[in-house]
Amino acid sequence: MYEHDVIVVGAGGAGLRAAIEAHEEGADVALVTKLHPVRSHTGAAEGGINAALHEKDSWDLHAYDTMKGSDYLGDAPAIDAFAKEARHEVIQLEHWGMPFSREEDGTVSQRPFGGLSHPRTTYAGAETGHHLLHTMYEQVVKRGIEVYDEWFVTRLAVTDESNPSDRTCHGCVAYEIATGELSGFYARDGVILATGGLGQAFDHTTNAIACTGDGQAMAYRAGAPMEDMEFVQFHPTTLPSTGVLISEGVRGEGGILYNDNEERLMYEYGYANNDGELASRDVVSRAELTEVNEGRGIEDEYVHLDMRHLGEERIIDRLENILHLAEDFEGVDGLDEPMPVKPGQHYQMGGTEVDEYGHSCVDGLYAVGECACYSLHGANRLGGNALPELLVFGARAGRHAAGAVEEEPEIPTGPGAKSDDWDEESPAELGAVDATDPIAADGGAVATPQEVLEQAVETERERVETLMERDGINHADVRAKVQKTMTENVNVFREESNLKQALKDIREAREEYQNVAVADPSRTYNTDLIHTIETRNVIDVAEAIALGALARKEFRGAHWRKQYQERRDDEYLKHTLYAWNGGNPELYYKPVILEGHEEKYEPKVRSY
Amino acid sequence: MSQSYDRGIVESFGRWREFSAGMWAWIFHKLTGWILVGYLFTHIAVLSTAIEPGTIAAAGDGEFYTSTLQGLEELLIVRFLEVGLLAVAVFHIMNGIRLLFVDLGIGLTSQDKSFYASLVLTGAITVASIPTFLAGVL
Amino acid sequence: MAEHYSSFNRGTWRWFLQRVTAVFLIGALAFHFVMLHFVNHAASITFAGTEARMGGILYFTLMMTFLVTAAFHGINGVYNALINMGLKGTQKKVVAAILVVAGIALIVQGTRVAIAMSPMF
Amino acid sequence: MSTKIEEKPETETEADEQTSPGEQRRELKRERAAEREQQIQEELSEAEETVGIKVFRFDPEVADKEEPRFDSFTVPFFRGMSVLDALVYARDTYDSSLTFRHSCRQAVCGSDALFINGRQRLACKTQVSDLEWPIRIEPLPHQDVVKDLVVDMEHFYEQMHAVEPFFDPDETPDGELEEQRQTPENREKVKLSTRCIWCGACMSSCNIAAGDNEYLGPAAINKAYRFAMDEREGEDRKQERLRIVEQEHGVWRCQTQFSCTEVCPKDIPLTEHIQELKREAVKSNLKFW
Ligand SMILES: Cc1cc2nc3c(=O)[nH]c(=O)nc-3n(C[C@H](O)[C@H](O)[C@H](O)COP(=O)(O)OP(=O)(O)OC[C@H]3O[C@@H](n4cnc5c(N)ncnc54)[C@H](O)[C@@H]3O)c2cc1C
Ligand code: HEM
Ligand code: SF4
Ligand code: F3S
Ligand code: FES
Repeated sequence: MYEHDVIVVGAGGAGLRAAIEAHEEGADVALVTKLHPVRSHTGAAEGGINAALHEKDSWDLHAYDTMKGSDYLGDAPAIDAFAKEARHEVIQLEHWGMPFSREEDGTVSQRPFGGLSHPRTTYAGAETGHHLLHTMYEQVVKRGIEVYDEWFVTRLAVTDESNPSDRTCHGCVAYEIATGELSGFYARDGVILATGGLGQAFDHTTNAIACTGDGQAMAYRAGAPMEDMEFVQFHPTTLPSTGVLISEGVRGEGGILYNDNEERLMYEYGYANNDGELASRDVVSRAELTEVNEGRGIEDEYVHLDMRHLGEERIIDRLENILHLAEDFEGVDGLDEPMPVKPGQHYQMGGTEVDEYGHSCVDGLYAVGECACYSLHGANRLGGNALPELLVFGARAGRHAAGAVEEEPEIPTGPGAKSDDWDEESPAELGAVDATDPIAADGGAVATPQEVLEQAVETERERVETLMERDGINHADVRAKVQKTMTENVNVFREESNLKQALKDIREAREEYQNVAVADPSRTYNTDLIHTIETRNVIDVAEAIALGALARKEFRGAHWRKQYQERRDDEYLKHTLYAWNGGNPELYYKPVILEGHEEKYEPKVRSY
Repeated sequence: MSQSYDRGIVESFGRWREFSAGMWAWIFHKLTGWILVGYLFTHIAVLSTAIEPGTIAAAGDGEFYTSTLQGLEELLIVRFLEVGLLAVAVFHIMNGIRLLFVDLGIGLTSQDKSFYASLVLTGAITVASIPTFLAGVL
Repeated sequence: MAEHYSSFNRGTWRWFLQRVTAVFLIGALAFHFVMLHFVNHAASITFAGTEARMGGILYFTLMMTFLVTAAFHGINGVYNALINMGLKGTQKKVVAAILVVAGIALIVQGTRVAIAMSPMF
Repeated sequence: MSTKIEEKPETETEADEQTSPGEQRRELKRERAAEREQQIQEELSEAEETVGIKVFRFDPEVADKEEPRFDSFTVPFFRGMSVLDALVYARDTYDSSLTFRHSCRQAVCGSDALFINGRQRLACKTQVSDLEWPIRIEPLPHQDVVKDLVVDMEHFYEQMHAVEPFFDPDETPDGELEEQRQTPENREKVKLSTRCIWCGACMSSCNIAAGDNEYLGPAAINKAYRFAMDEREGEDRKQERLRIVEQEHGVWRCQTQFSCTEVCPKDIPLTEHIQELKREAVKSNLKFW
């Protein structure tokens, strides 16, 4: 058993920031991560990081933009804290050596980005995430913070009171990938989940293969609900074969989208008569898919993004890395031919329900980064707002876990925050397949934190042994099934019948999952086992997304419903929550907080 | 960490499969360098055995030296070895110059081309010197 | 790892001197070849000829410097190559000692030969 | 090429028979296997082309993998297919125990540097169509193999950490929202060096690093360069950094083989950076001139 004050699970931008802050506050911190920190998907972020640094800019403008971008599903306390602290965080990053792009006078450069009222996207070339990740990992090395890399966290050690708000998290169980050894990690002061996105719930995504929603699913099963999961951002320009992102920069510079008839689709079919290719992400994604669905897609799959007319010089000057991406990942020369693109899952707005300190309703359990939902992005995230989020909330959670925060949170969490029930029937059964599912808390009265942890390790050991010993099907089939149905039915376009179908398919996958087994008998670096365990998490998050989408009968932000083409503030100005509830999940709602200390936000029409 | 496996033979084979100019330049430079050191030692050895015992510091008429050297020079094999030595020395010089430029950070991007250039020059100089070197024995 | 943190870091010096000697050797070696194979044909070398050349103070010093630099350059090169192959600890010390001895022997014997050849002594 | 390794044809997809309670499960599995077999056949025949890959296999724990061997797999080819795609296909369809690291699929995480057709490359960044078929895939040379294509990266990380890879300015501005100034030229100078994704390809390609385990290696030296050349750090810190790289097993070990520069997937001019540090070191050591 390992013991630390604070255990941070995941070492992407959010995890690293949390660890550094907790360390600064004097806590003994350890990072436990299934990938070496520099392999985290934060490294893939291209565009930049928002912060109101300019004299003419101000944090409340940033907050306002974020709230508007969220389609008024953000919570003011989180948004205000975010916009205020992002400035300091970005400057601190610079002080840590981040190689930001520079102006002639040596100050950091900022560029305009969609949905922002001021150019406040600070960037380091087109590799902002890479630099951010490495800069912060370097600071972790500098501080000598302990890193357990290639340790896969499979379960949280949480006491099992019936009300999640009464539970306490004492640590987690992790599996050392290289040796196959399971160990308990006892956290005296808190566990901070920073496990990133869940793109693997879809078969076409810009996310990494390791983005399997582990944190969301683990916290969910431990009692902390998932919030606003139906809000999934789809990026309109990803390469069809791999999902690699082609930055918005191409359209920003004047790239044009064509359909199979070589028509400029954005204008030809009136998807965005003003902004054309530069309309917001959801609009362009929907336009592309409509073309494909109506038979004007190329190879019935994608459309073309053409930048040849920009001229070689300009392309090489500003979009060089796009040429490399198209060449390396699609085998296409962007100077010679148009690039194939289609929408792909990009970002998950929802996540584990936490307050503005990243604290969930389970005491000692935190979540930060893409896996968390403090209701910052609401129904739609603005480009460049995810990276500062990692810093601001990573730091906040680190500070809180280390005991250095006095204030009480304003965002309520847990069952106590419930305002409405969802009172419809689900088309398929939800949650655990059978009552004996070892994931449900088993009611034994456990005394000390160590015992809670030991019991968790024991349960995990049994699970791993069962998976290794029994004979059954390959998890890859189950995962593929979920991904397929999610992409077909819970994509950019959402229709009632499709969502229901998805829930049925997910149920089927969950039942099949009861039969998965690990074929590789080895304990050394058994990725078969890791992926098999991840697949269960994928199923959990997929269910939450599909059900949330079915329940939300309106069109808000990234969530588009065929029958409900309007935002319905009277009915749905509220957050969706999805709680595990010991294996019988419950969907319910809680109110949105539009009133902050300094600002009060009025829902307005979101138009650009 | 569980046991690791050292691939031994696969490893060494794998290394050479892909041709890489810089690596071959390095290998040749090494080889020629070693040959030159070896030669330097033999050279001094030959020169000193060629000097009659006891004549050092009070040089005799040098008869023995002259005949040793000329005797060696009459052997075709020695002539060929000398051509080889020239080739080796010229390559080492040419590539040595290339390396000196590399050290100064000049022409790093065309390091492969300069390697080929040193090979070609070596070949040319060696071929051009063959008549002089073999003169008299053929 | 780094035991000697002085500005007289041995690595630096050896590296630097290897280059400096190389520059010198370009000229010296070329000159040597030209003199003994082209100007004076190797086959017609006689002791008298050698003695005549070695009698010149300039030529003599040049040859001596050639000897010393070549010895340094060659032996340092070999040493480098061996460290590159991962030689360390006692092995490394032994090799270094052997090379230094060999180098000194080479220079001493070379000098004796040179003196024998030169009518100056 | 005569390696000692035997070539084994297609591995069985079937796991070895074991007595387990779930007869039903086995039944399902058989059905699945049959279904999958058919599906594979369909996919293979539908695909216009198929490509063969030969993959290095080794597992110290599993009886028939203790001796390293190569397994061949046939995968359907599609336009834009990367070597990583081929590996994933082989793993998900034929043998789920096929082990390799991968994550981002877009050349930023540095997990999947492999020895592909005799050269260090990122599997995700290498197009199948650019290679000779069948494609031979091995773990990175000069690193211990943990299992199949996974090598032990510990030593590489140690070398990276040995150069004190973190920004360390003498002082930072007092103003809460004030950044340190850096000229665009200086940023340009360190730009390429900051692109390293810690994939280890360079280290694996360098013969010197293979022979001398203590050699810092190109990636670590490049990391040192990234900070030594950053004008935001003070002159004293730069001298300290130079002292780290000019130790016995630092820059002097580099014999300008250029292999590192050639294989670096991020096109970092590693040799150039190493050479520049050598010159800097000499300059600072010969200060009294
Ligand atoms: C292609 C792309 C481009 C983007 N561009 C931008 C941009 O320009 N601007 C912007 O603001 N945002 C951008 N984003 C969004 C942003 O990059 C991500 O939301 C953010 O990086 C997520 O960071 P994270 O720390 O939460 O997670 P990650 O960086 O994904 O880190 C997750 C960590 O958790 C670990 N982990 C996961 N599961 C487990 C487990 N079970 N056990 C142990 N460890 C685990 C992993 O090893 C990893 O270290 C982009 C995203 C993508 C995909
Ligand atoms: C004539 C001009 C010469 C030049 C320009 C030259 C240049 C060089 C250079 C630059 C190196 C260093 C390579 C490196 O460390 O990266 C080197 C190495 C070496 N040189 Fe020379 N050299 C010359 C002559 C000689 C002579 C006369 C000898 C023999 C005595 C010699 C023997 C060596 C040896 C043994 C090495 C080490 C090779 C290795 O790395 O294994 N060189 N040379
Ligand atoms: S320098 Fe290049 S090859 Fe080496 S680790 Fe970094 S990215 Fe990989
Ligand atoms: S391959 Fe090795 S020898 Fe130097 S130039 Fe690169 S580090
Ligand atoms: S998978 Fe990340 S670099 Fe290839």
